[in-house]
Amino acid sequence: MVQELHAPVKTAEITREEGFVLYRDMVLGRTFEDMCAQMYYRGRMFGFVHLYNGQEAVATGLSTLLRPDDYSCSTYRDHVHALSKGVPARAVMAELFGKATGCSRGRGGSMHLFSAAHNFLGGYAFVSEGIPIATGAAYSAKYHGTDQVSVNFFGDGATNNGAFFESLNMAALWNLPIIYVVENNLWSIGMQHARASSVTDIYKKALAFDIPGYQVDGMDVLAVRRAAKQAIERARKGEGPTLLECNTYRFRGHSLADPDELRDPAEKEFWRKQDPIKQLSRYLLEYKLATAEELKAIDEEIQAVVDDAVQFADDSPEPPVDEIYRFVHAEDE
Amino acid sequence: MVQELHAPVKTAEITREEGFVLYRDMVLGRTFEDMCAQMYYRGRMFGFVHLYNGQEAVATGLSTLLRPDDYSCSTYRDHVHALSKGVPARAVMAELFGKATGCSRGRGGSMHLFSAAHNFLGGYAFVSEGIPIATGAAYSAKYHGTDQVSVNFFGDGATNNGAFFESLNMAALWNLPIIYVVENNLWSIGMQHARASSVTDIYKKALAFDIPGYQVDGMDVLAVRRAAKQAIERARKGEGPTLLECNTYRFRGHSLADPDELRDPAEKEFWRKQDPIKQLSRYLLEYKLATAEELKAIDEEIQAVVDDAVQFADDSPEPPVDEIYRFVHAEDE
Amino acid sequence: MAVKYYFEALHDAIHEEMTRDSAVMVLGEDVGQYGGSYKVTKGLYEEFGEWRVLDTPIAENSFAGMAVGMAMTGVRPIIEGMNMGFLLLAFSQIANNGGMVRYTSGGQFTVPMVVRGPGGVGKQLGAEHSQRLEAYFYAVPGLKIIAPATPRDAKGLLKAAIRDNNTVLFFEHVLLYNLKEEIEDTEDLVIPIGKANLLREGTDVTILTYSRQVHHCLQAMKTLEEEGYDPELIDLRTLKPLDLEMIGASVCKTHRLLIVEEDYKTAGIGSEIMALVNEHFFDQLDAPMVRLASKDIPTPYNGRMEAATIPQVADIIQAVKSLVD
Amino acid sequence: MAVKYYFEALHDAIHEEMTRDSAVMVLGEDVGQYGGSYKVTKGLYEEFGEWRVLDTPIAENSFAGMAVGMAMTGVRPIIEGMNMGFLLLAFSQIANNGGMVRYTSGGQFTVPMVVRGPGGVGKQLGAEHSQRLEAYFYAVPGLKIIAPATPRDAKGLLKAAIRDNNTVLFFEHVLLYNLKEEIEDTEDLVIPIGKANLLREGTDVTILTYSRQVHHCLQAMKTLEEEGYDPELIDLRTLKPLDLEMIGASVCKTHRLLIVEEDYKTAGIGSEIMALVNEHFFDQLDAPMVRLASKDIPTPYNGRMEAATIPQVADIIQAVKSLVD
Ligand SMILES: Cc1ncc(C[n+]2csc(CCOP(=O)(O)OP(=O)(O)O)c2C)c(N)n1
Ligand SMILES: Cc1ncc(C[n+]2csc(CCOP(=O)(O)OP(=O)(O)O)c2C)c(N)n1
Ligand SMILES: [Mg+2]
Ligand SMILES: [Mg+2]
Repeated sequence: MVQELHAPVKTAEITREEGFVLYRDMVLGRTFEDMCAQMYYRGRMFGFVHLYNGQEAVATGLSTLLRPDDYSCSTYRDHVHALSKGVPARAVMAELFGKATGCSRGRGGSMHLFSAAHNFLGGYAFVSEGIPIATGAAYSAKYHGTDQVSVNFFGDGATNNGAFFESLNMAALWNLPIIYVVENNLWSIGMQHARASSVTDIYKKALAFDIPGYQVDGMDVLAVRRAAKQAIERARKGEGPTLLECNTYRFRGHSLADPDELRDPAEKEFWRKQDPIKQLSRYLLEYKLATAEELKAIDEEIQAVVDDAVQFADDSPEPPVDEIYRFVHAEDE
Repeated sequence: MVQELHAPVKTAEITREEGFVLYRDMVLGRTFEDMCAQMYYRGRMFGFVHLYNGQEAVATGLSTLLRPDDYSCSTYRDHVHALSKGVPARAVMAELFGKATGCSRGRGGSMHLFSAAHNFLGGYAFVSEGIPIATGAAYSAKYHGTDQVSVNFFGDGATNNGAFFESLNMAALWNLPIIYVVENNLWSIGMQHARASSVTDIYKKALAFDIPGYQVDGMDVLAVRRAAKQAIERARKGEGPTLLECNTYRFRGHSLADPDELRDPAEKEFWRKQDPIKQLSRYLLEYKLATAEELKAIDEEIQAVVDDAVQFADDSPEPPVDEIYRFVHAEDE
Repeated sequence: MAVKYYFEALHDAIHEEMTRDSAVMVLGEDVGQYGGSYKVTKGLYEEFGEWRVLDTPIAENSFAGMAVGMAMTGVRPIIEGMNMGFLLLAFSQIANNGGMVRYTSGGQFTVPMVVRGPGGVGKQLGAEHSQRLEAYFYAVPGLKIIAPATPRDAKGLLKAAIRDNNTVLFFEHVLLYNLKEEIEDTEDLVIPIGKANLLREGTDVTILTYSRQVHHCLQAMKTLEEEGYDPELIDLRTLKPLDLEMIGASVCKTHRLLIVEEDYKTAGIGSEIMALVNEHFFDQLDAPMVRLASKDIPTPYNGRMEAATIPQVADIIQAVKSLVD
Repeated sequence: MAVKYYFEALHDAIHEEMTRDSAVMVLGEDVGQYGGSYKVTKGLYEEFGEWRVLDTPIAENSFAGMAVGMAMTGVRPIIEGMNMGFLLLAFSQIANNGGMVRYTSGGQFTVPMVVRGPGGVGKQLGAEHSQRLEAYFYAVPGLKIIAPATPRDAKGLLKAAIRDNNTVLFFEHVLLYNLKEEIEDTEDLVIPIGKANLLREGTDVTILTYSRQVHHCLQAMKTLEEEGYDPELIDLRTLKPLDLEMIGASVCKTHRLLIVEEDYKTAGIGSEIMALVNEHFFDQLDAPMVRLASKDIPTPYNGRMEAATIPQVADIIQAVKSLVD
């Protein structure tokens, strides 16, 4: 159209299809988590529920580049990592409702999401606990001679735990196909990163193990994606581990039980302005990869997906209490 | 004398008295350990006995600069660290003989030497276990507002353990008066340092925590002493922790039970040539700080001290078996 | 007298002991600026400063080891485990050094350290956050273990634990923090470690329990009394050392024993109690001792399954009846 | 038949299973080039290469976690704890994930992992190197626990453990590695987990024991037989799950129970056995069950004190007599 003639000639770094994939995935994460908050306050789910709002660019930037057979491993803040790896919203929501149809059959809950079918190795409730496990999966890939890669998400606080250092050393020694993704959201519950780490630039710690480390704008899904692409390629080519520090922020309290009184409103405001979803939609529009209508349509489509997930979870049966011992041992099928 | 006139004018970095202190301490360590080997093979001591031969410059270079009220903390390779901190040879030998007069009253043994009177916080049998403990002692000093410093000895293998990284981070955060002394003897039992650490320069890991880290020739007691002086001063002035990597080598197997088949004879030979005691005696003679006779006299004097320690240990009573429950609880005096 | 919540009582105990003894300090995750995940340390950071209320990184193994080092050198640290389960990462420091340094050093060093925090099955917290570690640590020599059920006991026993020169594991229950009770306004409320608490005298059967299950048992009492049963109810309060004297006296009276515990049935506190009673009071028993404990499964998230995992009031009533009838 | 040392039998089990199944691998400190501190993995590095015989840094927590991750993804790792005590550092990975992932994942993932290595009181190794962890891990759901006393059992049970799809803790005894026994030359020597071994039929008293104490008991048998006693001796072999069937059958015959164990008396394997026997066979007991176990103290270095810490042959004889007479 006429307009286009006048439009500055810019080339986007992603195709229209890729843009939709990214947008859809981030909106799914956001919409799903907002729904969780509602359901939690309505007493439909319990325990500690840690939402991902604000950090979507990280899960999406990484996971949308993974193959189904690649491994992904997370923490207690795992809903969106599971979704981005392909675990259906229905299965995740049903798990949060404690239903038999949940991705962990109702036994795991918010902090223990698993999906063998998607090589999603799980949410782990202990900080840093997933790091060695994801490293072990990377070892398996190499052991079996596949070109699978393992992606491991964890927070800034986890990088003060010994498991982080021990694992990086081993991944470097054995040149394992793993990407350590630190979601540096500046806080560990009420502990400021700067009060917990004597060196706040986490990517620099990779130097201590001769692993490439990069700092990425974790609010910019394209920046994350760029770094992820490189790291995944390296891993797949057998060139070893990478540490990605993604600077991001959580828009909600640590968990839905957290009063969140310590974080400065100005700090929150500063980061809210960089909402990764808004940034991407601006980009898609600016580069004419999508129209406002198309994005709105996706928003609605996703809302429907999430509503359906709730409906599904609602309609699903509770796991039979008389099967309470089932799965304690491998013998139980 | 005439000769002196012709002697090249050089100034030594230590006084004659200091030279004697260093020499005496290193010879004590060496002589004591050689005696342990004899006693072990004669069935006078049991369990895993880890000797320090070859690494004397490290314990001596550090410990002879410490005040009695400074803290020292070690590993299972702790005999000489205890001696250098002032624990009498009698008490250490008696402990190895399992006697009531031993520095741990016969309950600890080779890997669990303690002496409250000398603020020797102990030998710890688990690798890296002493690192947080020495860090805690440094915290105590700061907590009580004293200018005591805490010195912590451990090996290259311990630097692959999470406790090393966790502790360095905390020491840096709280600017604790501690010196982490890594005795890099290139091996962890049969595991070569280069196969266990992706970055072999251990002092560089201090960077990950913004702690000053230095690499020192651990076979040269004067070099160790120079670095130690700086580090101890820093700590005492409240300027925080330091990591000292001392490159050294053990002249014997990992423990007296280790066949020591993996280490290359050429490697052993290379390091034997740098025997820290021989180096110091050469220095003392070259700088005319001591005569061969004087050094020989010290050797004999120390031999007598160690012989006496054995005699003492021999003559000492066993702890009464009916006191076997004593000291399980603090209530037992 | 003043009404205090369980978490307040714990707070007061720490506050009083920190005021009384400058060597007492607290360390752990979010104990300072955040005031503690369950508000137990609220306000202490502001009052005593960052050196005595130390916010630590997430490094359980090392900060527990640090606490041992502090305790060996004149400080009296109180470790808060944000959840006691996380201290599985510090198992070696707590067991090897908290428990054994006194002995291996031939009595030269003491480790006056308290390790406290929430445990137990809460409201669908999932397997890793619902652990009961009292049994895991039970065999470790040198340790004392406490698990209070009420605000008053929480305060009095925590003060005793802080003053004790041994390493004391102090298990709070995540579902008891908001329990209220009237407590005397004295700073001298120190309840001796190792003394159980006789909650109800009875003749039918001896019920031994602790922590949250005390309240399940108290509920069960009502029904049981109405139906004419006369159980003797004892809150152990201290799990190690056990008050074998009170346990024995009661068993010799009732000749029947029921243990109600929230830890796993297998190798739980109950199994050790049964072993001891068998050793000391075998002839007094008229019936097999009964353990009412959690099922031997990781705590499931699902609410109904979770409820079915731990002993409930109805189970207790049922157990008493089948023991007595 | 061929005479094998305990350590050789373990080696053969691993070698055969690695040959049989390419998913089986070994990791731990000095398992590769060094051949293992007790030579159990000798030669495997040369034969199977560094990927299947992995020398790890001293990072127990993380290499145990790695093994869990491997086991979840198609590898069958065998962790060697250079000394089982060191795995206290890996407690959370072994318990949370080795024990619970199968359940928390709703049965989607299995963790077929073996954790093996030496434990027990050796020859004056000191407190930290003389630990018996079987009781510390006993309550953890999902785990199986084995403690073989002979080369044949060591081989047959280790093969079974390697083939098992659960996480199995396999406790070897540091003083048994040089024990010899004739073993059949078959590669099919797989001894089922959960089955105890009746070593001597008798009528007087049932003796349950495991690991090194089996040999103390066998020595005691001689004297006891000469003196006209007729004990029944059972080697538990598998500590979890217990062979309650054989235990029950024996108790129903002898009506007396003695447990001989090297772990701490308090909260040891014996206390759980007593609880179970009390629950299932109370009426069969003619006398209090007796635990002969280690004293509740950190193992002292001094030789005499160390000897006095664990059950000795004379103690067993004494205990049987006072139980039977
Ligand atoms: C081993 C362990 N210690 C403590 C906790 C309690 N805890 C849960 S989340 C958290 C903060 C983690 O912060 P970070 O690693 O930055 O991740 P984020 O929550 O910010 O995503 C803490 C201390 C835990 N779950 N596990
Ligand atoms: C936690 C733990 N893991 C393993 C061991 C077994 N072990 C004892 S010493 C040692 C090697 C330590 O090497 P290094 O730290 O370099 O000290 P060095 O012996 O060379 O002085 C190992 C693996 C142990 N004692 N503790
Ligand atoms: Mg964070
Ligand atoms: Mg070394």
